[in-house]
Amino acid sequence: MANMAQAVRMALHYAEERLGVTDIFGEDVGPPLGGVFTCTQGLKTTWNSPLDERGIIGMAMGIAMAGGRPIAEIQFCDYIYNTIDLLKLAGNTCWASNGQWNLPMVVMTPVGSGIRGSIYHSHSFDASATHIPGWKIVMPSTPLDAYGLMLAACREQNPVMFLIPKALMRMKGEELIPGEPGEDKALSKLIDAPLGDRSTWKAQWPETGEVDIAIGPAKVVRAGSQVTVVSYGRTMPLCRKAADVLSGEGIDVEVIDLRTLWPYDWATLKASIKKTGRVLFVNEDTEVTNFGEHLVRRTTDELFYELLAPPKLLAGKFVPGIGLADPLEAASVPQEHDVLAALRELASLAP
Amino acid sequence: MANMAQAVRMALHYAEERLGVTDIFGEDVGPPLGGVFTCTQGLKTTWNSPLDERGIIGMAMGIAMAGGRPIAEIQFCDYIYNTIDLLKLAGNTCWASNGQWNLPMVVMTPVGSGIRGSIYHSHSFDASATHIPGWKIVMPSTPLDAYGLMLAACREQNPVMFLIPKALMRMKGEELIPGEPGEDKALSKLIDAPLGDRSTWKAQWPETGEVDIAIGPAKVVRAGSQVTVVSYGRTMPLCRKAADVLSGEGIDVEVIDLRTLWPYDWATLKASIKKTGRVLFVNEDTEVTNFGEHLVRRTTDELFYELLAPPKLLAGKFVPGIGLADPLEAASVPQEHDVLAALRELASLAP
Amino acid sequence: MARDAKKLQVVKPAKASGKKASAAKTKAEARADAKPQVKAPAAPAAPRPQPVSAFKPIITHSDELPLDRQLLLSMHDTMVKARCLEERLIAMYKSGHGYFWIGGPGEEAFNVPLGLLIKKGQGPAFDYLHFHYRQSATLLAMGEEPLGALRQMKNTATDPYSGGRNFAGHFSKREWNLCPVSSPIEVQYAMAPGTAHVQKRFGGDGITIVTGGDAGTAEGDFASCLVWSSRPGQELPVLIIVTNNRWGISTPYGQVQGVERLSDRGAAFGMRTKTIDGNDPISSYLELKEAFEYVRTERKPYLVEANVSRLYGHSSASGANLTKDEPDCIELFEEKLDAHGVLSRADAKKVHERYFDEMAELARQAREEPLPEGDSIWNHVFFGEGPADPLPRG
Amino acid sequence: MARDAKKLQVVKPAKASGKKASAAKTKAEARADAKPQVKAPAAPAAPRPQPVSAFKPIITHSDELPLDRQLLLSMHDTMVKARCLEERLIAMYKSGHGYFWIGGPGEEAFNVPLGLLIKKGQGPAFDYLHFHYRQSATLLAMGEEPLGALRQMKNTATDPYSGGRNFAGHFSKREWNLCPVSSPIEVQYAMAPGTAHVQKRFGGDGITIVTGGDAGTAEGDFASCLVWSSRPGQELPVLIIVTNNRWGISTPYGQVQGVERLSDRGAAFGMRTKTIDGNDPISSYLELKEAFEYVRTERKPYLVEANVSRLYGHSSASGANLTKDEPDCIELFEEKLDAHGVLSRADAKKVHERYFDEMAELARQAREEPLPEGDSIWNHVFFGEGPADPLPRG
Ligand SMILES: Cc1ncc(C[n+]2csc(CCOP(=O)(O)OP(=O)(O)O)c2C)c(N)n1
Ligand SMILES: Cc1ncc(C[n+]2csc(CCOP(=O)(O)OP(=O)(O)O)c2C)c(N)n1
Ligand SMILES: [Mg+2]
Ligand SMILES: [Mg+2]
Repeated sequence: MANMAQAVRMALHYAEERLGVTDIFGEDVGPPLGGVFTCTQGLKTTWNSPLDERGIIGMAMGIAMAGGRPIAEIQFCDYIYNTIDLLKLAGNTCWASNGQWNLPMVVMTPVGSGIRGSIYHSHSFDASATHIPGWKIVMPSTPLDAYGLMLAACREQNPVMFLIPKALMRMKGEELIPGEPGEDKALSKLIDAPLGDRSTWKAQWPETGEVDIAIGPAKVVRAGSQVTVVSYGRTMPLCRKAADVLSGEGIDVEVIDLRTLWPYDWATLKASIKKTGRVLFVNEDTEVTNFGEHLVRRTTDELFYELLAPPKLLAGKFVPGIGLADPLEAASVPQEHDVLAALRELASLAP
Repeated sequence: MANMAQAVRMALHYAEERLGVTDIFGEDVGPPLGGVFTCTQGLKTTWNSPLDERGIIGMAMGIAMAGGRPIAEIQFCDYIYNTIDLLKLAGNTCWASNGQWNLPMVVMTPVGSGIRGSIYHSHSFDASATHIPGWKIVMPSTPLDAYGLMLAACREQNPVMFLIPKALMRMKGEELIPGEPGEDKALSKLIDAPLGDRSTWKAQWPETGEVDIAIGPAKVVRAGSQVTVVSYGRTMPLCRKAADVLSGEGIDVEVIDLRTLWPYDWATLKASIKKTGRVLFVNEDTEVTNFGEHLVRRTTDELFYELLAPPKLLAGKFVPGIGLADPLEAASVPQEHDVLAALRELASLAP
Repeated sequence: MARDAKKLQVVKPAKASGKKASAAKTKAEARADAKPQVKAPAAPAAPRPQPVSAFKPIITHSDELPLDRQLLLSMHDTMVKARCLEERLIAMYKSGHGYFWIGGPGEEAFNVPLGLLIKKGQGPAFDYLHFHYRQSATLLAMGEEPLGALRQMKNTATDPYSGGRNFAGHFSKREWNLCPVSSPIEVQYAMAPGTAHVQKRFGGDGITIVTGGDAGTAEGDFASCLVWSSRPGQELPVLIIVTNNRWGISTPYGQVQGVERLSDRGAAFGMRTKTIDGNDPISSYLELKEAFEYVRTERKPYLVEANVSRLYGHSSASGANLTKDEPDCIELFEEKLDAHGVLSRADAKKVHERYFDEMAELARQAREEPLPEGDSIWNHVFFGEGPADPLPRG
Repeated sequence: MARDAKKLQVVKPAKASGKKASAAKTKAEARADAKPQVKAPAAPAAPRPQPVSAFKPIITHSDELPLDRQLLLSMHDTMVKARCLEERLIAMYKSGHGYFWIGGPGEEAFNVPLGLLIKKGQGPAFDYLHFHYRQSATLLAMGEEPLGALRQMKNTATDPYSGGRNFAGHFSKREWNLCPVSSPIEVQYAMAPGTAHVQKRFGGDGITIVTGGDAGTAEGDFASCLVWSSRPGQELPVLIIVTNNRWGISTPYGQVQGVERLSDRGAAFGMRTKTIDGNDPISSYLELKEAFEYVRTERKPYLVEANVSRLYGHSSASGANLTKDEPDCIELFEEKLDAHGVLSRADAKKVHERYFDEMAELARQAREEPLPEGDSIWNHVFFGEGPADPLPRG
């Protein structure tokens, strides 16, 4: 089974070959490295950019304006914060020109904690991204979703922010990407660049196909009747594990992977919350002015009278950074036991 | 009575003379212009910077590191978005150095709509600012508060973001700043730079004094028993007007000016919401991942069982920009009639 | 470009000078005329370019002007047209028919030649334009109708550039590769390498042109443009222009920047650079022509700094009043045209009068047109999707 | 600086060479020795500086080395000490006693002289330091104890720079004006003018020193530093340094930047610039000395590019393995010291052995120390305020 880095790579290959992607670029994205997380190894249109995030986003906007289809990588989302003005500009160019111009561009960037990345390799970007109008924002938590959402992003007419949870980069999927060899080593032999000299290496791409994953729909990962938990990215697997644990305690949790943060699938969330009357939103961005707070607000706006308990948010603590030492990271962003505790409490609240 | 621009100017003069402010700088902040909103006319330590927002924030950080007390202006908050990484760095420098370094710096910038500023002179910054840890964030809605909060900001040991509502810049206060001449023309003669040649002009500063306004406390602008409305900045006067109108309709609204967005005065909000059971939060930033949504979340977290109606947010529409034509701006950000409608509805909701 | 020049020559100068001879020109003749006889030496293709122009400045006081008479007349005509447009926009602002004015009166001598040399069209075969907010003269020289600018000033729904959403001077025209003018200073320099990158791969002779002011070069994006345009083996066909009026709103250039000649910023990047007199349309035309030809054929960047005037202050925020402290390129040009018997004072005056009336009439028209509806804010949030408020309204 | 050099001479070289004579030196003699006899001509105070160094490079193959013997020995001693420290940090990473390594093995010949020339202390009378993450050698040359770096590697609560919060090599020491090393590349260049601005006003001879890599100069912040340091009449006392190892992680410099000599970037700003050999501690010392003196006395900026090696790759992310493809400044220096009879191979070896053991011992100590507590995340969110979670926990 492909891990997320391999899934993204196969999707980018497919997009180069069939969806008209013209440029996949960023710092260390081209050969020999193929990206600090190997997401861009062996591809045809990759190139290494100068160390200049503003230049990277500007280049992507220009390529898109001139009819190309760029995929720009910001090496870590921790380094995207000097480009917010350009991201806002990309998001308002169609609107400001009254519909004349569109920017079919994808910005992909690794996000979140979980690799002991310390203060500047642990940032989340979902709160900031969802505050920028004019973008579609996706964040897969499985290799198959990463593959499918990247294909969808490369077909999109508007700017797409593709957030990749660092912590899940090496996690293997449970579902096969159509066309990938079932056996791990086989896939690695085909598309992972060898150590040492790579000057003559070429990837052997498996014939991967289309999948039915679009920008928008959330996914009910586990059906449940008593509590709804909505998450995405690194915290998603934690929610699934927690739900399994709690089923043993007689608490039946419905788990929803949002997958697309904007525009998000309110219908699926609403239906679930109406059913359970209890909802916990989980993400790891800092919790003040957090996208989960938007979802809480939306919930109280539309479902207040159907709630059996207050809608809750479990997110990152509002601290200036995530420290390197394990106890610091564990205390700063949601861990499995935090999800368990939050769900238990939510389930226990009397209406 | 001083307007907000004059109040800020008098506070900066006081801070230059008595609080150790060493540099007040930014684009067109120095003579002859003294700021595009005249906030820095006639001051001693002002200077014009290169047109480089990153350089401006970096300079402020460096000055603060070396023991100076800088006040940096970003001409419009619409142009601050390429500095978010530096603002984050300023906010985490103390934490990352485990308490060694602090940055006593103030960044002031005009925010919001209301001057027909079109797409790039109408931005709000409260949502983005409140998502950055390590900063104190204030936003006055009256000249006296602007004066007092600026004095407090200039005494602060940590970075302070001073957001000035453009639309209120020329609005006169109802309370005198201690020491200011009561008569408008008199004050203007003393401290407003003349048109034409200013090379020999010097401001005649009135002896203004201290006021009892700190970073933190909110202000109950109007006591009420049935509905609480919490706002700040441009929308604050709209809420007061709406409350007056509604009192005629038998709806008794408590109006709270938050003034400090971080760290904010939850105690005052909590007491009011407990009393009324109904709360409307009003601001004009775009409404997705909006600071008002944090306040809604905090409310449901702590007061869910005491609420008589869902906590509501009235904020800017989630569009890429605020258009120049009046109908576009009016449709994009809260107007008085929107506040009235929202309050009427909230008051009418059956528990 | 030949197309435009031809148009200008056959139509406008004829009107301007009123001479039958030129009016009667055949298209072929006109096209021939469109190629100005350059009197100055062509630029040497120096292997390692110098910071200063290798192109000898034109001696404009020679008896014979180095450009074709029809071209001189058409440039003058468009310069006056642009000035009258800007002055009308200012008049609209002052009479309450617009909320904000910013524009390019004083830059016509540079902006008109620039427009004439642009290869106009859509897609990478044509020039991509990343302009700032002082270039109505460039658009007019490209053949744009002035009515659009007046509509944008009045923020009517008919404003062809932003539908009443953006400020005056914030043009956008996709059919001409004219990227939306952005209020944020200098970001266009970060985007320009992107369009040039596509053009480099596409081939042909389409190039990217980016313009901005002197103060804005303090932003990092100006440096980014130099870096990204000069990557070894990936040099980009981008004409990087700085119009230096020595002001950033109220701040004199010399007070905040220590760079003597802004074009020198390109030297370290091994790119060709020069500083030219943007107040002289003849020298501007010839200097720009050399730069355009270099970028079109060599597919490499060229940094051009043009010294220009700012005749009505920064914007309406600073009053938008005429200053006498800076040279007026139109006055200077008319002096020269008169001295060389190309255009008499009297005929020049007629051009001014004609365009004054024309712009006044167009402004009256724009003023009557409706504003956009409030509900239209939901249009074009996403390209190719219908208007939709993402959140239900209580 | 004299203080540091003295300290180094009296203590370390004595140990190193084991010679009684030098060990027995009086403080006065030592202090005298500390002033190296510069054999090279001083830099001419050219009115308009050239992009290339006006300072003649030292011919290091001359019979007599142009620096005092004790200084040579102390520099070698500290270079070896720094190398041993970095290699110990790498060893800790590889044995699971740290999560990430990044540092400066290969830059010792530049970083040690830099540290010796710094005026160490707190406040504007002393030098402000905006470093990047490869400068442990500079800190050691300033007299810092190596234990702190080892503690930071193990992210212990005792880490004096960040309390276990930040990566290795991310130093911060307020008593020495050492600003926190930031992971984001190049932001230090945006802050450096701020400390220099205060120093310019303060007077005295304290200056600001900012360092960073070659790839990072593509960020706009590098240009911002040049702009803000050279404002007319407001030129700032800042020594702007670029250590050029010709790599940005996996990307060769020449693939992404067209600037031949990075120091040329300063020329347009009218600042003094030069490119020096950062692999030679003698030439580095003399070139830096000239630059320091210029900035201290003239109170104006100086841009110095130093060519250096990267001996263990970018970081632990790329394996942190020794490469043989790049010159090792310590090997080269020891060759020279041996050839000139300053330090024998055998004695040099002893220095390596001594520091190898010392670092191994210190690492053992650091490894045993406790990590910070989870609750401590609330410490130092705001300076001068106690720890506090702003939101109640259910
Ligand atoms: C990023 C940004 N910062 C500040 C402003 C406000 N502003 C508008 S024009 C201007 C001055 C620009 O000067 P210059 O670049 O020389 O161009 P000019 O207007 O003189 O042609 C400023 C500071 C802006 N529009 N964008
Ligand atoms: C703003 C930013 N972008 C990207 C990175 C990731 N990164 C860390 S080091 C590095 C390369 C730096 O190269 P250079 O500036 O030459 O310094 P060197 O490491 O070679 O000394 C990159 C891209 C970062 N830390 N900060
Ligand atoms: Mg200018
Ligand atoms: Mg490097």
